[in-house]
Amino acid sequence: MGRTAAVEIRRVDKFYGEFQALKQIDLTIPPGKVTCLIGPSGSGKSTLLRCINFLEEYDAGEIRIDGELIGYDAPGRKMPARRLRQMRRSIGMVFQQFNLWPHMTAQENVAEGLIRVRGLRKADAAARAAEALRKVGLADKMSSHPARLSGGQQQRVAIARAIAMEPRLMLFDEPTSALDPELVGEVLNVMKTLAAEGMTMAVVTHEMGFAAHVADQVGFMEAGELVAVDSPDVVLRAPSDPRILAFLRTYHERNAF
Amino acid sequence: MGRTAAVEIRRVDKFYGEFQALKQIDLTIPPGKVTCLIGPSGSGKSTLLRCINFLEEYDAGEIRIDGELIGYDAPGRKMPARRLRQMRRSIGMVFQQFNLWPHMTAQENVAEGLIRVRGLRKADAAARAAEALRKVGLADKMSSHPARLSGGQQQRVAIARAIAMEPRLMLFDEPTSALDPELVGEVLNVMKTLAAEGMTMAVVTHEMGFAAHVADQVGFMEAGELVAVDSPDVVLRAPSDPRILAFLRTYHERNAF
Amino acid sequence: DQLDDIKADGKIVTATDMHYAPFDMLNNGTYEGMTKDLFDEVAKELGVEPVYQDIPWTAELPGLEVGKFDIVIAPVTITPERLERYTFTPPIADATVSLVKAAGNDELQKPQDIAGKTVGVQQGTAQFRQLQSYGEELGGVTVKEYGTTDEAYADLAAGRLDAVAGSLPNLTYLVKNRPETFALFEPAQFGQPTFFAWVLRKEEASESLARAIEDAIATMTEDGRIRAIQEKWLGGYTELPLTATSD
Amino acid sequence: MDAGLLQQYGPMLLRGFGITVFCWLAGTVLGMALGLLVALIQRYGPRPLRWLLQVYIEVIRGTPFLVQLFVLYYGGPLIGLRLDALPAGLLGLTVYGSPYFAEIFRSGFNAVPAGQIEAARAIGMTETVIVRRILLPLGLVSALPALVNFSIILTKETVILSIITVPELMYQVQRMSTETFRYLEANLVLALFFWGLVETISRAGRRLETRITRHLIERG
Amino acid sequence: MFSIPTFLDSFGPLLWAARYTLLVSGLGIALGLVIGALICAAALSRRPAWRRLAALWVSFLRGVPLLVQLLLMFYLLPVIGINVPAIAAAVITVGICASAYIAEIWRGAIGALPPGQAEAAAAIGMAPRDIWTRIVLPQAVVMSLPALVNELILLVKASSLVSVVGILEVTRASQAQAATTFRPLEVYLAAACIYLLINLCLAGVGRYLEHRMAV
Ligand SMILES: Nc1ncnc2c1ncn2[C@@H]1O[C@H](COP(=O)(O)OP(=O)(O)OP(=O)(O)O)[C@@H](O)[C@H]1O
Ligand SMILES: Nc1ncnc2c1ncn2[C@@H]1O[C@H](COP(=O)(O)OP(=O)(O)OP(=O)(O)O)[C@@H](O)[C@H]1O
Ligand SMILES: [Mg+2]
Ligand SMILES: [Mg+2]
Repeated sequence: MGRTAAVEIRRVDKFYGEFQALKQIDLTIPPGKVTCLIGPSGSGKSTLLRCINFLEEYDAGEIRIDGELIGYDAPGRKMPARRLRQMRRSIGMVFQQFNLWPHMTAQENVAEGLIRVRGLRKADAAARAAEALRKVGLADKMSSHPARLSGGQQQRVAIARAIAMEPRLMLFDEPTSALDPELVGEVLNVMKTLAAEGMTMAVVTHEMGFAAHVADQVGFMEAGELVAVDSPDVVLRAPSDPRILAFLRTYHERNAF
Repeated sequence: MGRTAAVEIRRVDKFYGEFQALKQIDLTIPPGKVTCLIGPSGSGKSTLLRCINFLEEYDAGEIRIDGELIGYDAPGRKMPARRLRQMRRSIGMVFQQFNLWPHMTAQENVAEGLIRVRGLRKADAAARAAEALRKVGLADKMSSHPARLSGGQQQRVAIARAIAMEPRLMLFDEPTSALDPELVGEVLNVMKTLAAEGMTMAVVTHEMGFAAHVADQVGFMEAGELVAVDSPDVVLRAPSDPRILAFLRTYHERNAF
Repeated sequence: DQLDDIKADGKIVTATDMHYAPFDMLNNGTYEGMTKDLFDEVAKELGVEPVYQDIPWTAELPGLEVGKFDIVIAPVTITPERLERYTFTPPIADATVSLVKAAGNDELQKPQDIAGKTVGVQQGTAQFRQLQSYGEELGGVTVKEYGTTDEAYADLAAGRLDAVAGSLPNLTYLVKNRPETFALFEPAQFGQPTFFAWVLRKEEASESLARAIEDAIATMTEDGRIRAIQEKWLGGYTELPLTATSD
Repeated sequence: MDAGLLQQYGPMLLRGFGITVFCWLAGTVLGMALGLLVALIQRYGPRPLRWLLQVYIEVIRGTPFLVQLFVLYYGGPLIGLRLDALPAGLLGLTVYGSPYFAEIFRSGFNAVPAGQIEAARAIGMTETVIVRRILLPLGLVSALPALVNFSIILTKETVILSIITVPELMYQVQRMSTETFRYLEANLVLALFFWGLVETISRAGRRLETRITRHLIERG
Repeated sequence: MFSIPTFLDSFGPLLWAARYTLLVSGLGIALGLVIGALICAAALSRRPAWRRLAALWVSFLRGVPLLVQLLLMFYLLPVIGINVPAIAAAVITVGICASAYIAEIWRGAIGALPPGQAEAAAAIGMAPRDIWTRIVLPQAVVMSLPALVNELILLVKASSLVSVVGILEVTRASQAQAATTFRPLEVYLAAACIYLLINLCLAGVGRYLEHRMAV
């Protein structure tokens, strides 16, 4: 794994037609740290994540990966596709809807990027894919196609696919939504290891416990705004903002049993 | 809402080719009660749920809704499509992958079944769809197509679509996986109301807190087997089976913060 | 000059539609027929090798005009309009329009009997024009046009037509092949005498070639080669004029 | 093309074009309807019928239209089936197009994600409603360009109707060219008319396409 | 009435001519698939110039009948000094014409692919060529197989038009045969059998692929 990456987001706006999905977002994701994004449904978390690797074009502001502006050469002028591709090679992503390739087996899904992007030979890629799938507990489903996997199994393939690429920056969009508590624990451990190895991570999650345990900083979004960014101790354990308090209340009520 | 329904599952087996996804499942879902199914990823929870409304054909055993065998007239002989359809009309389902109809708006997604299955007039159906969407907090996204909705918004449309049909039996497959804690709380409230009104519910979930608070009984599945079925107090708060203990451990560690 | 070029190359490139029995036929992929026998001899007279190409009729004259081949050796009926646009060789066969009917149709005997009947003919041919004016003379004949004579024959067999008009050599050959289905009128011919000939470009460069072919045909008529070939394919001999004219 | 020629042949050509358009439209609409029926029976019908339709598809699709038309028109009377040119042409065009349309519909149906059909089945929708409300609209998304494609191909198959003396455009153009030797002009006329027709069809197709896919091509 | 000997005798010369039908349609298909993929890629490209080019390509080639294209290729190109042998002209024209239809079929299938899959590939920096050949086309090809086989079968039959440039393929041979025997019905039916045979093979391959590649 190479040098680690930092993300700087400055005054980013994003519109879908009339609808403003992101409003003047300012956020620094420090290198080698885990940043969790929490917030209500539809508040723009996925949109923000997708702006970071420029899957979504932001309309104003700047996003820099290690100081390099992503997506644009200058305001309003898009960067050459080649450079964008180059930048994306060091960024991994686990999608909220997984986006597995249905015509490939679990193993092929993971190996594909290794072969085409990292340039590994087929046999090496297959071995590394098998290794990554073993890590997420899918040793026995390596040759199944996505349609024959359960929801949680699909999600783990998606995680393995991203991890195997060993990116310097990883974007997780609700990576544990379909996982049972035990697996959530395991994925959490995998992520802790990766963090320890210096991978920068941005994680959108609804699992407050997950955020509380793994995050170095937590951002709370609402209605397209980043309401608060701070350590989990501040945001989750001692929030002052009434919106965050309301957000967390039902959670605590329910999870204490 | 009509009379409530009970489900009896007796010695059900399900094979995918060689692979046995369900092994001799025995389970009674009592009328007007909430039954939660928990268990590791790939243990067969979705498969069992899908067998109940015969989206998946089971290979052995019997599943009866209110005493009536679903799917088969006699062992090995499928029931007429007409009768199966009739039975399904009183069963609702929220899918793990939502399965929204992409060519219809949120409101149309909800209204469609009301018009085509319940026979409501268009205007009435639209009104009731709007009402259901309001309940899940989507009043402002009624005329958006699924592709323009966030993950949690899509899931809520799926929930509204099922609820609006007012089935006597509802099958939820991880209905809160994409929802934030606040919304989980709201959906939980909706479900409590429905249960109070006498709807029978089977809920697959990874949210232990959810199960603990809303379930009348909890079933724990592993590797295609139903390992334990009992009240949440027994299964979740004082489990004796080491597998359940292991399953819950990380959860408690993580969620106490 | 075209003739010089041909001589220099040692070959003359021709085009014909190889499904026009008995003139042009493909027998298991081999070209044969009266045209071939005739042109083999003409080429011999010119001292060059003939190159035969099978080109559908619709593409022949356009191809000739852009110089894809030196000569069209499909039998083309000489008409005043065509004479204006192309150079014709001397006639190579009789093309006088004739009539064929279904075998066993006793109602129709002589050409005049087609009055008030439906008669098929190939679209845009000289035979078509003659049939039409003959029909007017008789006070009304329904003329149906077909893309090729094959379809007209098929419709005659299917009973939608009472008769088909075409050139005598073609019809003779047809009846010889399917006597159980088709029969000639008695007499078969009804129109002005017309002739088939070959076609060259109407340009100065082609004139010497045209003259050379004219000479060749004259020689072949004299030494009886034409007669032998006609008898082989048509079963009889008709004396032909030695220059291309249409009355 | 000079004015005299236009005056002489213009009306004839226009009439021919009218007949071409009529044959194409009728053949496409009827062929599509028959094809849809075949595709639906293939999906829902009993096994023997499905098997029979498979044979129908392969035989009709695998043989040239020219031969089918020839057999229908010139061979039909041999077994007592005597049709006029235009009805024979329309019948031929409809039957000829149907297996192609059936296969296009089948591939469109296959592209509809199973989950979306399951969601409809799970609430007890009848298959008829599912076909109308889910299968067709979603299947059309991927099938539309292929449908337009084949409709365009059918425009060109109409020229074959000339062999059974339907006085469509090709028939008239051939007549004009054999009578006047204006081959280039004749082919130009043919090309122009067809280009106009095809361009109209593909434009209409594109418009329909943007209309039905507008909501689908966003992020997944 | 129906002459069975004529029907049977026709097979000899027709099968011989089938060489050219196979040659022209086979090479035409290969060419059409390759160019079709490129045109489809252009049609879906980000660059408006590429898209316009693709639209023009499709519009021209679908708009002008293949017969006219062949005549242009064969009779007009020589006028501007380019002379191609008949068989090459035929293959190139047929292939180019098919590419327009094939591109449209694929475009439709690709439109039905969930966009998330290409996104997942783009997100790890896969080159467009790889996204195209590894993610998009394999799925689009499977999804569009029935429509594609349709098109290829049409192409086999349309190859009969190459007779205008002097190539003796099945249809042309059957016309010749019909003109000598004066029994078009029998001869054309024999020709139909040969086309059917070729096309059954194509359909069979299509079904097989559909079966094998279905997931
Ligand atoms: N293509 C689109 N067109 C219009 N609006 C869109 C589009 N995509 C997303 N939106 C809107 O943008 C808002 C933010 O969406 P986003 O997916 O970022 O939410 P989120 O925070 O990830 O929510 P969730 O937790 O439910 O996944 C939502 O209100 C959504 O409806
Ligand atoms: N179509 C199929 N073919 C083969 N195996 C299948 C198929 N569908 C599911 N399976 C297997 O059956 C098992 C049970 O799947 P199921 O979807 O019921 O799991 P689950 O308990 O819902 O898991 P999760 O919590 O991850 O959604 C899994 O191991 C899965 O791989
Ligand atoms: Mg999201
Ligand atoms: Mg599941």
